[in-house]
Amino acid sequence: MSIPLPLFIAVPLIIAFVLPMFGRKGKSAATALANMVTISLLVFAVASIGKTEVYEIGKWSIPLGINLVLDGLSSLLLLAVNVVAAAAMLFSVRYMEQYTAKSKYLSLFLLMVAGMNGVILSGDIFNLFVFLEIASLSSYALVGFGCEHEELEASFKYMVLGSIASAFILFAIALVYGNTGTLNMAYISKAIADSGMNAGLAFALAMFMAGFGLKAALVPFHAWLPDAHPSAPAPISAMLSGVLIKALGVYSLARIIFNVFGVSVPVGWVLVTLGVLSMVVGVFLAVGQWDFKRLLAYHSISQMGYVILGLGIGALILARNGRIEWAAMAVLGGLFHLVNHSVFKSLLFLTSGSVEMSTGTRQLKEMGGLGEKLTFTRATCTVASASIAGIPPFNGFWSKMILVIASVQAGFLSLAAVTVVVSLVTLISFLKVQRYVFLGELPENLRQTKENRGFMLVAMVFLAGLCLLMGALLLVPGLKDSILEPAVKVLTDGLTYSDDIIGTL
Amino acid sequence: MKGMTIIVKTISSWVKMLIVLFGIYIILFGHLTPGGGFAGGVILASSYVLLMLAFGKEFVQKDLPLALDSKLDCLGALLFAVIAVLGLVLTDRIFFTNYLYQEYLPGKEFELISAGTIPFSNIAIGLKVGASLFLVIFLLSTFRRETSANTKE
Amino acid sequence: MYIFYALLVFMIIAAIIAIETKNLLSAVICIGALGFGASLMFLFLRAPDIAITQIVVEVLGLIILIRSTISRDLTFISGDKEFFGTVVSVVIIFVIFLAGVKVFETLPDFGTAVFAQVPEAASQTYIKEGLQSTGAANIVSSVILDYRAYDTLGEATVLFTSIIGATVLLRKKAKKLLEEPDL
Amino acid sequence: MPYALCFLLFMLGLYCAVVKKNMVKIVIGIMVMEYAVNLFLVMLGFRVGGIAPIIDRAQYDPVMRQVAAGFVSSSVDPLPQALVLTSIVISLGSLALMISICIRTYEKYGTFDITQIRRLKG
Repeated sequence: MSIPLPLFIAVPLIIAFVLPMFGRKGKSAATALANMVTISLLVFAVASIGKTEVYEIGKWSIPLGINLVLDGLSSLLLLAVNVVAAAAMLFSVRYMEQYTAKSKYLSLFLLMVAGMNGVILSGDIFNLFVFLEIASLSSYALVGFGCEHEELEASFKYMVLGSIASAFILFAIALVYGNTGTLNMAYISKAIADSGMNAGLAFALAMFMAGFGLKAALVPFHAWLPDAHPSAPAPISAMLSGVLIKALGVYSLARIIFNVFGVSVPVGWVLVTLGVLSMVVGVFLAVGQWDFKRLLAYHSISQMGYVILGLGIGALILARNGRIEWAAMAVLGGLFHLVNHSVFKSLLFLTSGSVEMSTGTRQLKEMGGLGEKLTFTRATCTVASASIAGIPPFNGFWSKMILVIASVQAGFLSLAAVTVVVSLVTLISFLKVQRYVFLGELPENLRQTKENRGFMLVAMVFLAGLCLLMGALLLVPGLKDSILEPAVKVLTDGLTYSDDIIGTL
Repeated sequence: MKGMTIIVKTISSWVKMLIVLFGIYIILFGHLTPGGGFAGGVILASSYVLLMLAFGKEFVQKDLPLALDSKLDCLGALLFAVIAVLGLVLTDRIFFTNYLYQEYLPGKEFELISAGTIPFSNIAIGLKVGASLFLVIFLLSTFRRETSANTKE
Repeated sequence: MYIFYALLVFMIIAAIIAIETKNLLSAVICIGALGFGASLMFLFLRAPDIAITQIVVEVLGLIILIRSTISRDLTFISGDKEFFGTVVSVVIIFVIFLAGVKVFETLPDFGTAVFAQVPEAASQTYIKEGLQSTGAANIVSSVILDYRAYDTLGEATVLFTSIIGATVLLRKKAKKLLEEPDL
Repeated sequence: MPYALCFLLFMLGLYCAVVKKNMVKIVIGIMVMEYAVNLFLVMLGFRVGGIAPIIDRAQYDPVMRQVAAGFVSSSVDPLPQALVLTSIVISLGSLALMISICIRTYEKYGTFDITQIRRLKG
């Protein structure tokens, strides 16, 4: 039986509206309810794999009403979002006992998930903006959740840049409406294909790229991320770094460029440049960090560069009418790395949260020798570090390998070299983490450290297991054909998106 | 803060009723005339804000306790979402369809009860917006007082 | 038509004063003027719904700004010292502006609505069939609560999110020990 | 031309949000940007000599269930107006959240000047 698409949004929304009424007495009931929601969303996401569906809200046919679109790309992103959300929510059960107002936290968390699901499923550009705002506003509040000096400062910075990004996106939407007279993405795409690009649309595209680039923290626009992501509570850092920048930034950017405006050579070069800049700048800033979470945040910038690089190479090949298999290879690398990154980066943030909760510090220099105290955390952290550095059996290796192969195939040998070098620097940086956190001498004040087990451990082991097993997504043909290939096909097919959607009427 | 002078207090307690009535009118007739749930909700909130400015915070607290206000906020949002989800249940699994119009509530054009779910959505939004905006203004104002009390100590 | 130019110029002047004045209170009052200018503009653009909403939102927004921020800090702010950074930003913004001005030539002229030139535009249908298919005589109402009601659910959720966010950020005590009961 | 003036307003807001060092000023800049976008959207739907998209009894034929042709040919575009209503609410919500971050920060640092609010490096 198929699941009605609005449930992806309606279920978390309704529960989020109910949760604040629970107050402090019903805290455990609220926690249980919120966990049930995220787990059932995960079940919905798994059940919707391999389906394509266009759902028209309120019986109005497009372009009169708003439609929800489930295709390969959106089901891949839904899967990533809801896997990480389920793990982070499970982690929050104990971790968020350090803070007050837990039921409001749960409500904001669910609102963020609903916002992301709404962005991913929406087929209407203004509706995408509205849900993007829901996810952004809840993330601003969650970054400042601790109400300490740094957290408020980071939250303000994030909110200012985020609001500017939103204003840019809305202005671009207005320009597109002024040129095409419609808001439905399929119809916009059709109108652009009919009339061709003009200066107004090109400017709108530039504004979209600036706006979504800010949300995705690509390098010239990355200033907020290294402050905001470490300041949030650990499960929220995992959500922000793991999926929020992807759902709001990369997914929307890819959808707009590939499916609505259509790829072109300059856009491809812009993407490749942004990708390389993010990779290199992010990783070199990360190496010098001594704050555990801040280091992870800089790596997020760097790893997002890989994703954008893959998409950019794909766009270049498509725009030059090159071989479609090569483009598909590059896009596959980008998307697969996106999913892998969401799993291992959220795992890394959860382990950093576990370490912080046990030791009370995030400074690498104050730790050491924790390997014997935090055995499980150490194991999961090692798995995640190996993944992000691209060591063979783990998932990060496969996606990086595909990216290297794709750039060699497309003739960008230098890009392939950059990819490998950045990967090596990443490895060095995570060796440093291992060295300072888990090896070496145990400081006197950390002798009493105890590991937090229970739900936190379940969440981390779940994600670590995924890190190990996700190579199968690529290697097992059945899984590859049902999960990754449809997503790649959505992007490489480009403008047929509009025909597909209008054709289903 | 104890509030303002007796003149302001007397006048604002009369004006408050007018503002509330105007807000309700704007909400109920939103589908026929300019206005609607959002504008009406803001007007409702502003009537309480007026009371708060004139009489001070304690007076408004008695009239509309904060806990009740935040419950009303959740309730309004929930009501609107439920109106939407009922579409999934009552009709052929269509989210947000106007299931009342022409089927359960006939009504003629230009009459108060005419546009199916639209007036009900307006009421839900008005409730939600009014409660939440008053809540946020109240919180922002009281927060200031607590901090200034802290600095005095 | 001149009324639009007059109002726009008024709004731009108000914005410049709001941005450049050193007195925060007058900056906020200028924002109020800007908002009322916008509200009048909406009225002349034949958008009474938005005019009403804009004016009430303006009042509440000003109350929020004045009550919670202005009386807090010094109302006078000292000048911005980073001259170089300011110049660079001004140049960049000016370049974007010049690039943007060209762009508006691609839009239909002001006063000849977009939807009138696109035959299959959704707005045509809203105007023609809005009343009989939703029953609301106010077409804007029928769009926000029926055709695009899903957006309105999103909008209500945005407001809900920001209120929950504000209550969370303004709570008295944020961190506690693990065993301590929630206050 | 009116569009260009509107864009100028947008850019003024951007300038204020990027350059100014006072938190309240930054908030004001973002508000100006949002006003400009709202105005731009509504201006896109305007017709010279148009009427508001609200039907009154005289323009509706209840027997044929049809709207008078005069209304159809002169009503302004209702869709951008609906979008702007949504976007005004969104700006109000983000204003409230931003102000609450501001005053909580003020409580911690005792100032609205962001050059003095610098605990985070870079």
